[in-house]
Amino acid sequence: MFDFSIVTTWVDQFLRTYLPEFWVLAIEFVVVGVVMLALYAVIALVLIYFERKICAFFQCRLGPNRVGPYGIFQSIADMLKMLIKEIIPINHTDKLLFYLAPFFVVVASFLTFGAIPFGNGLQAFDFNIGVFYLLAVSSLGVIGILMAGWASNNKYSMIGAMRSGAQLVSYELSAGLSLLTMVVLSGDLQLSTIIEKQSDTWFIFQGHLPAVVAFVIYLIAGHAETNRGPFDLPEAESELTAGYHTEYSGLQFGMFYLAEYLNMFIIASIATTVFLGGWMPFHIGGLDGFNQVMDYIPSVVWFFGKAFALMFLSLWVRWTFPRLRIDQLLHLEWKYLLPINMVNLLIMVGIVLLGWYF
Amino acid sequence: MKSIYTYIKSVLNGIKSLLTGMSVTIREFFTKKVTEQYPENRATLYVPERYRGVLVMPHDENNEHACTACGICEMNCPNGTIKVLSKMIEPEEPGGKPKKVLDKHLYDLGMCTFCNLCVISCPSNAIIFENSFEHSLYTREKLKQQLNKEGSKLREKKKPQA
Amino acid sequence: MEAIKQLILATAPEAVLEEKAHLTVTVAPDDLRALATALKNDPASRFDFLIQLTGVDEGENFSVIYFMTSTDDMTRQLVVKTYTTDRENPVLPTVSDIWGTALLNEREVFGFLGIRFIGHPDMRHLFLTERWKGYPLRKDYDASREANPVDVTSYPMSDHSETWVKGKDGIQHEKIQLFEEDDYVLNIGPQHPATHGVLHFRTALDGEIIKKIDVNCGYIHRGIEKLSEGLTYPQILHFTDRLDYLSAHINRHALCICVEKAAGIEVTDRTEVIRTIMDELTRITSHLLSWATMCMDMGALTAFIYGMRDREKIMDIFEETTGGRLIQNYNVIGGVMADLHPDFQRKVKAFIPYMREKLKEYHQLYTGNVIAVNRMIGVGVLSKETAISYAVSGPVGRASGLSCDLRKIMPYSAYGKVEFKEIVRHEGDCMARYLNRLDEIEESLHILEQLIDAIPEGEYCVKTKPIIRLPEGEYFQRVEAARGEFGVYIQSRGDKTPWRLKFRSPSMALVSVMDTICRGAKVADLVTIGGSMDYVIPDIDR
Amino acid sequence: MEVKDIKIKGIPHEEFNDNEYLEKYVEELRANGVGIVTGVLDDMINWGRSNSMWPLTFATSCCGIEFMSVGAARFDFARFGFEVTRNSPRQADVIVVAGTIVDKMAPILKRLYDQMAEPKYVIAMGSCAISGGPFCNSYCVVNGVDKIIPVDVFVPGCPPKPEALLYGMMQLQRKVKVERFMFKDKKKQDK
Repeated sequence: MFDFSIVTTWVDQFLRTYLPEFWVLAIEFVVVGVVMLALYAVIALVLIYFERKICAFFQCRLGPNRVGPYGIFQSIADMLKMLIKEIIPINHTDKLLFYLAPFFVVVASFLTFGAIPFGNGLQAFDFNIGVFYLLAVSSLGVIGILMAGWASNNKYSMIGAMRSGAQLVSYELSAGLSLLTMVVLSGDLQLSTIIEKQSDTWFIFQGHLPAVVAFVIYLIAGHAETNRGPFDLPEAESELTAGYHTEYSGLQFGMFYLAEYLNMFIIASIATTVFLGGWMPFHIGGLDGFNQVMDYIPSVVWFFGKAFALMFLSLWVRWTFPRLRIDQLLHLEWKYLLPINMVNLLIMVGIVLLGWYF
Repeated sequence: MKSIYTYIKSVLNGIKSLLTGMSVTIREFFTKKVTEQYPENRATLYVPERYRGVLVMPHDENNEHACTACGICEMNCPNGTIKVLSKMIEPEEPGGKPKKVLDKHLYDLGMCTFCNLCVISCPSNAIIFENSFEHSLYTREKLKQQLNKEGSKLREKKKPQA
Repeated sequence: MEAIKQLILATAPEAVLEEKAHLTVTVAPDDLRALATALKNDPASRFDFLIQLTGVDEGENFSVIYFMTSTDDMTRQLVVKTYTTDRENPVLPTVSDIWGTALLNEREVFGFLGIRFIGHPDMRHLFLTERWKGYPLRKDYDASREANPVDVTSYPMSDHSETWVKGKDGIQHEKIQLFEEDDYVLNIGPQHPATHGVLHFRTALDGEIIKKIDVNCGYIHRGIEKLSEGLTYPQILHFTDRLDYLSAHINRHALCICVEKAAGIEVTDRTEVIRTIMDELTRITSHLLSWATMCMDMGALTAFIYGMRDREKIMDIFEETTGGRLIQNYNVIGGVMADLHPDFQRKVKAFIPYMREKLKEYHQLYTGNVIAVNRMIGVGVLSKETAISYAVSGPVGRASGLSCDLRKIMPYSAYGKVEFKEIVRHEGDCMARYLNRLDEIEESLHILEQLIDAIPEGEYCVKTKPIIRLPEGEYFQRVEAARGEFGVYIQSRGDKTPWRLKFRSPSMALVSVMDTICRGAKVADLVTIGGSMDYVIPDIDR
Repeated sequence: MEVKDIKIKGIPHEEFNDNEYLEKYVEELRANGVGIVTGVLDDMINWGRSNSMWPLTFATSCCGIEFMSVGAARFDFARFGFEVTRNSPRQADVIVVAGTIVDKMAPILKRLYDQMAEPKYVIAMGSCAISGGPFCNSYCVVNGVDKIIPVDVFVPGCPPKPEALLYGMMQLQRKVKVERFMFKDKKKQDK
């Protein structure tokens, strides 16, 4: 398995031999930032295309196929259009909050993006409290949504934002608890350690039933946090026209749009990291030949493969179910997910104490 | 205890119903798509004969049509889509009556409701609906058409109908 | 009927009874309310279902015609007429507290003829704006565009309504506030994905909960009834398709029957069967679309696409035979416009098993889905009493336990020859309405099955006179459209054009109950209820 | 870009209607002159715009149902990149006026149009939107939406076949592809 940290360390040392400490850090920060931004944009574009095609296939149609071969340039065309579309100045808005809100949403998702280990050694920063960090920053996005809803001075936006607040506060709990279940199993918060511990078998197989339950709950809660159907109440198209971003146009709307897709990716990658071993290949204890074959596949491919598989699942759910109503949404969380999660956590603690895991 | 049982049962039933739904969509995911690819399929596109796309006045090879300018179509049209302008021509041989012939048969495609009343009421079958549909334009005026071609004449009765 | 006559004469001794196509009672305005109450409450008559009320400008006076039936026996029909001779300032007593139907219908009459109904709680224009000059259905109305030019200025909407009540010193004018001071009023519509067109709900909210809905129509009011007064009967036909465009065939069928009956034209058996088949196919497309849009409203876009996909099959069949997809222009007076396409029978036969298969898929995908079930069961309950009061019919009425299928009650065309079930449910919630539609598709398929092989030979269209004149009189025809009872009322004075023509729109009744059944529900429920009601706006506004 | 260079997959240039209009349109735009850099940039922008027309979900009557059919599986305008129907006018690029516009609706249509962000386009779908259609003699029907808002493409039919609407959308694509970013058509803004 190729370790990308060799490359990064080499670059770091190379720079250090010629430049003072300050400049080395400055250059590295900029480079990492730019690479991350580019990756962010590219992933978003790919995802938009990916979703459109998959959605079309679920709906018995073909989806974009006239812009480039198989329509692969569709999202680029969308982006080009969006970039130069007029941004309408709106009267009676809270100007500062209105213009700040899209950035908040994007920055929140970008911050989370930075901590994701994309491959062996490919991680911008590796906190020792990684899981905690992910949970903390990924929920910042809702502040942007609330700001957008409030500042727009539009009743639809307002209702959308309020719904979003209620939704996020509740589902953050489930997401946190299900991740906590896995932290109990791994005994560590650092993402690299968590992945390292899954080198033999992924956590989802290690932790028996509780791990599977936690996985499912995390997927549901994560799905809800990204505000996508069937949990897309904040922007519920048929009720609130476009919800919290009703008044946004052009690039500002583009940012919301981008962040929505990126959030989907982030949730999928957190689930991949914590439950499916991140970039770790699929190993079966005892079958060395098989394991070696698996090792030949690059870690990045493993990571993105798993993440996309999870995203496919999320799209599948999204394009099948009707939207929940706000009270049902809260029922689901407080009456079903949360109690199940609590019991699940207890069982997991028991399993770990008794040492029943692999 | 019973409440726990119903609770678990409702959870499982809910999950089952969701999975049934998902099984339907995944089945559709892999079935053949029904999309017809217009305009790629222009050559093979089947538009039924009877489809009413635009009103036309068929002309034969001698540039002759069957319209006698009687104006029945204009009268029957519910919203004034058709205007029949006639003119009097002097008789060829002296002593004959002046004849009323068609000057312009004006038709506004942008106003037509395709109710077919003009066609069924036409006593000489001079106009029919054609099944073409590619008529989008950039200007409103061009939708107003003249159905009889320049220099066309009324087909003589004696001639066998084409 | 004798008992009813006696009842009428006992309550209003000066009433004039006439035996026309229906028993017609002409009554002075002062006696109207007493008569109406008696007719509704007396066990012998029990005329609790006011189908429609129509205002007519008779020349020297204005009359209002109430067309009513009883839910005990839907074939029992009665026409009550009242009139006012005051053309300057016409007033009549309201019946809106007796029949809910009158609430919107009287507003319509007010907008069209300027008749004020004393005691009506909300006397605003229904279709036209308050600034509109003149009353369009008056015969002396200036219809030129100069009188009312197109104005694109947006005016703020008034939060007040008006009412005229009888006080001590004559008729008093009062202002009514529509919403409370601190209501959070959300404008849903006129351009909103959930209103299925251009309807405008002003919704007072308490958080997510609906306190009150103020329905505003008229954003697609095209004045069809006025236009019809200047056109011949074959020309009017093309409007019917554009009323409720989803049941285009059925509407057109209604007008055709009405004119044929009045003019004494007998159509062939072949025509009857073809028309029935077409009606049923139309009903299937309509219910499919309604299913699809309801799912879309609830957020399941995929279900929407599936519904539209299967609808295309019927569109193909239509297009081949009639030459139109949505608006077919197929029925004409005396028959149908063209004979069936040679492929018609084969395609319909292939379609029936296909549709059955797909219905199963719909049930799997959506009916059992726990989210959908929770969103539909117990939501927007329409009680049977309300349904009757507001004259709600069709699948919605039948979901509230009201047996009102006109195909069964007074069979027309070939419906007498086929057997099918009338689907009645008693829950009255969204789920019942939803299931009713799917079950009706099944029944329609069953009717198709019986008819498709039994199309008799014969002429598809009988020859009619080039100019059709209806003898003087009033004609009313009711048929079962996809959304409920569709009615055509023609008042003829012997001309080739009608003196007054009125379409009874099933959707109007559906919209008029929205306020009642939405109160206390959530915003998301409004969308579900709207989807399950499945109103078509151009049908309301005409 | 010359008119003849506009490529639409599937239909050759000559078979399109109303090429004369486009030629005239290009000439008018050319009168302002064009730099090389902006020329290339224009092509790129126009490519993006023309392939990503997000329609506003706006329908008043019958044509709206056909508009929905175009969005559904069989005709699927997603293939052209028109997929994302936006409910908020701020985010839409093209408004397909599907159905009759009556006097009461006219201010609302105008407002919707004003709420849309530039560049915005209008397709008048069906007889009613083009001229008032069946109801053109009525006392309260607007005889053609071009009296209220500038229309780019007229799609005749009552209602038009879904294919006809797709054809109309391709016509609009062609029009967008000759536009200039820097020198916008003045006529449209004056209206």
